[in-house]
Amino acid sequence: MSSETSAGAPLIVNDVVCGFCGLGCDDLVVEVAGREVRPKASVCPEAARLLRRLDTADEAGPAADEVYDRARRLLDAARAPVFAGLGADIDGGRAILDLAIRHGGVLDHAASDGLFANYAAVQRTGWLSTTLAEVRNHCDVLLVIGEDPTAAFGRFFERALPAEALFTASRHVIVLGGSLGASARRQLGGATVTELAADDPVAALAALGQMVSGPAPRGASFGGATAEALAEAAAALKGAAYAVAVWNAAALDPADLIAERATRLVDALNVTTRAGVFPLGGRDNVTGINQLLLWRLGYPLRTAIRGEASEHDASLYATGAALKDADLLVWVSAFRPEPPPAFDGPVIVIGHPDIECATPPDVFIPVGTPGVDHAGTVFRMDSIVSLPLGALRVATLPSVAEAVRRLVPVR
Amino acid sequence: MRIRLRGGRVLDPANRENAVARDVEFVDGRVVAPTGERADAEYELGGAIVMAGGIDLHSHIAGGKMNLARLLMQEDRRAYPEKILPQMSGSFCGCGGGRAVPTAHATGCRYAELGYTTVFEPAMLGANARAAHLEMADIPNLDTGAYLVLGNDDFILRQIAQGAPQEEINAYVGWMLKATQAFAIKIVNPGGINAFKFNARKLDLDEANPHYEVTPRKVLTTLIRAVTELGVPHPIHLHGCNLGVPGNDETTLATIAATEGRRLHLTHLQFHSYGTEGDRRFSSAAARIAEMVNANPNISVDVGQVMFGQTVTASADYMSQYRNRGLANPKKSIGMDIELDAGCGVVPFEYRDKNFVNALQWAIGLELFLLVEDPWRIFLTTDHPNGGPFTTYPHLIRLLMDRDFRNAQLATLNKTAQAHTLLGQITREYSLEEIAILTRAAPARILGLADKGHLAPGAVADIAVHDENADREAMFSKAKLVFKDGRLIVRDGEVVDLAPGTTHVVRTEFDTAIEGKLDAWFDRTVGLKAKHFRLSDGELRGGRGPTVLNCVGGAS
Amino acid sequence: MSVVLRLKAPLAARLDLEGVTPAALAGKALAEVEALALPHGGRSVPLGELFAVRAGGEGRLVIEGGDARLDGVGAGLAAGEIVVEGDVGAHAGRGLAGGLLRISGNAGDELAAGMTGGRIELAGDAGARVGAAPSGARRGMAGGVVAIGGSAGIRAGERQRGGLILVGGDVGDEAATDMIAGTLAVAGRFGTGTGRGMKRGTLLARAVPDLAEGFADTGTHDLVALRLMARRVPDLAALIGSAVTARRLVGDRLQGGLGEVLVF
Amino acid sequence: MIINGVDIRDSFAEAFPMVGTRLIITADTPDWAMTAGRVTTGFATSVIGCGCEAGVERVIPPEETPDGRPGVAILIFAMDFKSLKTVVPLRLGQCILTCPTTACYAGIEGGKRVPLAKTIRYFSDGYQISKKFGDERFWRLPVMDGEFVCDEDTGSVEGVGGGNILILARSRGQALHAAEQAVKAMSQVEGVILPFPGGVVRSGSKVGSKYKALFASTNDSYCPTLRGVAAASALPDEVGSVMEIVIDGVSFDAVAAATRAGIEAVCAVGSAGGVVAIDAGNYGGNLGPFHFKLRDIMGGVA
Repeated sequence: MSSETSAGAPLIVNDVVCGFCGLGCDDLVVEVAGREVRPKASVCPEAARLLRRLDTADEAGPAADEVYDRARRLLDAARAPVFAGLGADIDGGRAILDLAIRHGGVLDHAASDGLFANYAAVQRTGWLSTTLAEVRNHCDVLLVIGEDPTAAFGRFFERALPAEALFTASRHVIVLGGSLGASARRQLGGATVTELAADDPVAALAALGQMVSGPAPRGASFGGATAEALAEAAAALKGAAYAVAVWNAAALDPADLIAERATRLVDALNVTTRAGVFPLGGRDNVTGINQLLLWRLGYPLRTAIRGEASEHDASLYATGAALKDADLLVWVSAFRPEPPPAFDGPVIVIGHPDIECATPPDVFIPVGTPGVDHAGTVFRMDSIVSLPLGALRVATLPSVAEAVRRLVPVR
Repeated sequence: MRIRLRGGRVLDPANRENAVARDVEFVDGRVVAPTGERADAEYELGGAIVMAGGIDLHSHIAGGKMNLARLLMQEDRRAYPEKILPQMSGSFCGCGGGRAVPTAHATGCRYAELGYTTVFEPAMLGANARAAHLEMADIPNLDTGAYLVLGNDDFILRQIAQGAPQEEINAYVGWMLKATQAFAIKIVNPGGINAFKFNARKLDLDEANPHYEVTPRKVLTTLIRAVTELGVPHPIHLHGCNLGVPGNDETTLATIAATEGRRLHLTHLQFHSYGTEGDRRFSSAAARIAEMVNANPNISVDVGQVMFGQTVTASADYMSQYRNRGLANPKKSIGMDIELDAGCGVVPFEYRDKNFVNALQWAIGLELFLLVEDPWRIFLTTDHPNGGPFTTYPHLIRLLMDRDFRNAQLATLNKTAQAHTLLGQITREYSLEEIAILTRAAPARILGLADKGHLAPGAVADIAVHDENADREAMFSKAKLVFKDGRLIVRDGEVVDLAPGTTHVVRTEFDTAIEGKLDAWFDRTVGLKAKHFRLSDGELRGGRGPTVLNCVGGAS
Repeated sequence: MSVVLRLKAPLAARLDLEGVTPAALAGKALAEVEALALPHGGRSVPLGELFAVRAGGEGRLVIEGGDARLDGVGAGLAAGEIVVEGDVGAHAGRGLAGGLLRISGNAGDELAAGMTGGRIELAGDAGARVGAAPSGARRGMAGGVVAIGGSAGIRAGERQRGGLILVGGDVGDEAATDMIAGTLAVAGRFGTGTGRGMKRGTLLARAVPDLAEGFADTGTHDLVALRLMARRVPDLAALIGSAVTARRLVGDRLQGGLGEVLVF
Repeated sequence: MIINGVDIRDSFAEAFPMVGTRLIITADTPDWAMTAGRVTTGFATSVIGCGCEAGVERVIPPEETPDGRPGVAILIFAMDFKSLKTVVPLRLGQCILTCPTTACYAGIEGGKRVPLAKTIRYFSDGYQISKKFGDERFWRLPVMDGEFVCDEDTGSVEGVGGGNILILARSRGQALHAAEQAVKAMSQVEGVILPFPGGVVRSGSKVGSKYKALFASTNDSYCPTLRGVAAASALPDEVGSVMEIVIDGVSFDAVAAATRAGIEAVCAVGSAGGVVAIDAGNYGGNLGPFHFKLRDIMGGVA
């Protein structure tokens, strides 16, 4: 997995772990030649884009001491900083958290919208969920809510529903409110696919849940799906040995209600058979950073540290809302060149060297990418499995952890 | 650095010292024989009791289920905010809070305040091992370790179903212990969690898994043999079948019989000691189970005492937790099938003293404590947080040591429950020495930690000092001094420093031929490479790596 | 003792006043009140740094000069009275269990979230999710009365399970989403997608709202309950007036819900 | 004591503690409210055989009722709270729920709670609707004419049962006329009901019987046809008929006020109208704690 090369013959690296989308693929093949990284096989388009590096020294090079000094001064002066983006491995997350505990401020991740849409269900009622290996081997009926998951998770079906499974011989995919593209169809091979058009997946899903748990609602169509088609889907789900509901909350609206209805559907199914929710998400280690906050602060993301004590609020401390009250933005994005959101006050960027900001930030500290320049740990979307990222080349830039720890005065 | 504790009374049952007035000295984190040399620091103890740091061999402190519990129990977190200590402000991070599911830092701090220095997470799933170790690395002031949950994983069930030779099972167990950096093997509802994935709602000791046709008995005996032959010091740590089900006393007795004299640790025995007598079809079977434990020296137990109040139950036993989710309070719960490995269920719970079942559970736990005779084979646990948070230990210790107090508490409980327990007639009171055995000496011995749980030269300088107090709850609520690896971390019940802990792991010899099979298994079924499943030493404790106990196998 | 707090200057960061109630201030000297630590932005500051503190009339806390960043005003109030002369931020009256919270200006998001009793009177507009479930909590407002003079934002009454929310102006989209019980009475207009997932509960409306799918129109009925509410609940007297009939729509039937919209 | 020629005997009515409650019944019209009131309080003359004693207390004008419709107030009394909790929902369910256009409200605020809709709401099979404002909860039960609106519960009072007067007159016609005048006057008193038919009972009883199974039997001392036959006849020769009026009330004072109003009305009929005396039923003062001494009640009138 990990390999360092000096200039010379290109090196093929097998079983590379990918930390970008949260699906946790760990069988990528990459070619490394000097500083150049070229995706070769088992790489989805998004990972290919993010892995690819050219044989150029990272132009600016590491930030000078003065840059760190300036960042420290900004932090010391800030009364209400926001630590956002948080695209970092666990160790980077730890360093940011220590910094935030020292200075106070809000912590949120760039990809937390979907997470909190799901939390609207899971924090309020809990849910019955499942993980990738269970889906791979048990799932005979998969309910996809919304559009084709492969848009954001390129190898989803290949990973979740491989042709061979331990406990089921058949795979039936029901897509509610969307359709599958060519890539998805190719990955699914011989699986049965039912596409169920719906213009309002919340309503369609609600009706589906009601059909599973009680008397069917009256009407010919629900949320744009016909009652007949929904009844068929309900029968398939009830007849499944192990049904799984998946959705990508980040791509749905209102995603909180989708999550709630899917949770309810799965609860109803478990009365007589087995089923689980399998929410998709987890870009840029949002799952891992969230886990870290839970065990360190007892709260998920969107938590403010205010004078050594923390407080969580899913809306007030979302990045967008928090920035309205902030006097400093610390933007961390090591996995991809994602620019910080617009903000009037001072901005410190600790991120991918290719980040292009609309207005130059007050401080820019380029860092390496976990899984390319540095080893590190990221969590898969299920929050249970975490993966060791390896380094593909010699780092010329610090890791997030290294950069952030330089911002803390030595005790 | 030489530190001397003067004028204390040493309570060290492992070395047969019962409140012996003598100095205790340690140098660079290890206890040494007392010398006359000048010490870097001396503490005058004025007759206070000096013990080895407490060791909790069963407390859920890390891993995915605890984070799920934290997510679900924001009420608990809000009700117990950060304990900000003015004497350490600016340099101290006791971040987070919570009582039923405290954060990593709060766990380390609260345990330290009670005089505990080593705690074992008893249910680490292999799939979640990396996360559990990441979390444990963030627990200050405690050494930790984790028991790996096996017996519901499809790999081993397939092996058993296919009649794989014991050597191959042993190799798998050895590989898994190493790969997940675990300290012992835990079995949770043997095969039951797996059976639930095939829609079985219960599985008794001799019922066959609907898919594999393997019984819990077979899983249990196979894994007992494996750890015995691999030489893992701690016996199989068993959370048996039918947790919480009235009538599970028969299962528990049958389980003890199934060991055929091999060592087995029955965990949170209280939850497995329920009869079906009386109008409510729920009764205490503590007496008959204690009798069987007394008669079988190969058996050790911890109690999993129920303590009244709000808590949250978190267990790998999804089958049982799904059954109990209707009792959730507040009414919400999480369940999860996990990675062809096991599962988990998180159900918030409030034990109420006026509730018949809860009150009787409380009494059953205490009956077990008082009826199991050998203090070296029974351990003080609440199965934190399942029976109650570990911060209730001082209260529990007083219940054990003070009969009048115990009976006064009993008198306030649900009246019907009072009539269903023999507790009021039990006169036994634990001695201070016995408490020291339950909470230090015996756990160290059963875990095979030779340099812990005692104060002889060579021991790790994990030391707790408590002022004598006739009110044992007050005495054990706040340690006077606590040293971790010789470093002062608690003074007068308040944390004054954070010391990094280590993580204990075991390593066994095993036939590496199993790796080929595992590579194929992980590739084809799990969808994760075995080499990425495996944790390197450098992934533990922020790169400092584990403290390894090498096992000598061969016995059977 | 009761206290008047006068905000010295507009707030530069959010300030959380949760727990600053007449009961909490009772028996405190002014200097002790000034020394109370309040979360402000990423820090903790003494109350006296932001407010001028003086003694006031008996039994109540007065806050002069509100601010849209002044969060948690009246949160956890169980008895007594808090009067704000100005605006408040988020979470005003969160978990309010008794007493009276009166605000002369506007309020931010989640006014009255998780409230269980007592009364809130807001002269101006409220933000999103009036009476909803606080972050992480299962259910919304369970009791008491929230009377809003102006309008309210989106998802008013979300997961509400009791009590009365009265809005003099309009409410935003998706009002009463997943409402469990209770009453949301609106003198003005509802937004779109009203009532989705309603289990129980009542919306009082002057015109048929833009309802989510899943409502059955049961027609117009002479409802004795209207006459009763108009007389028994003073807050509803003006809204219901002399109406004796209402059109009754029931939903969300897609989830077997029996919430209702009464249009009169 | 003699008033307008009527002898107010030196006797007293002996009454018991009872627990009672008031219900306000409204309907679209006064007639339907009264119908519901009458039916609900029907077959409720004596706890001995009916389980409770009940009657219409008064008619309530629309402007005074909770929903602005015409109404009546009824009172229901039982010997203990447990019985009251049984009998009230039973009558509510059979007689008010069923009666067209009605609604039913709590008529007493304080005291232990007597369930109303709390018990009968299940009739609506899950379609019942609860509304709670402040501490008050009411229910709406879908029924075929619309909705039956009913409070969750009502309060209760510790009242007085068994207040009474006996009207001794020369003839049956005169006794009945005097009794009718009394009933008319007593009905104006708030807080009382006269549970017997038309307010009057002609079969007054004594405690006990020669038949072991019976608790009570005819009041032979006051039966004119047994004069000189019964052991202790209380009737002078000129008395040819006796009528009794039994009073249950929410308080001692209410029963006393009704007693006085009744006596005054009877005395207004006077000896000219054939009334000889007014007496009261008691058991020697050993059974009931409440004693309504006729002469004390009428004190100052003579």
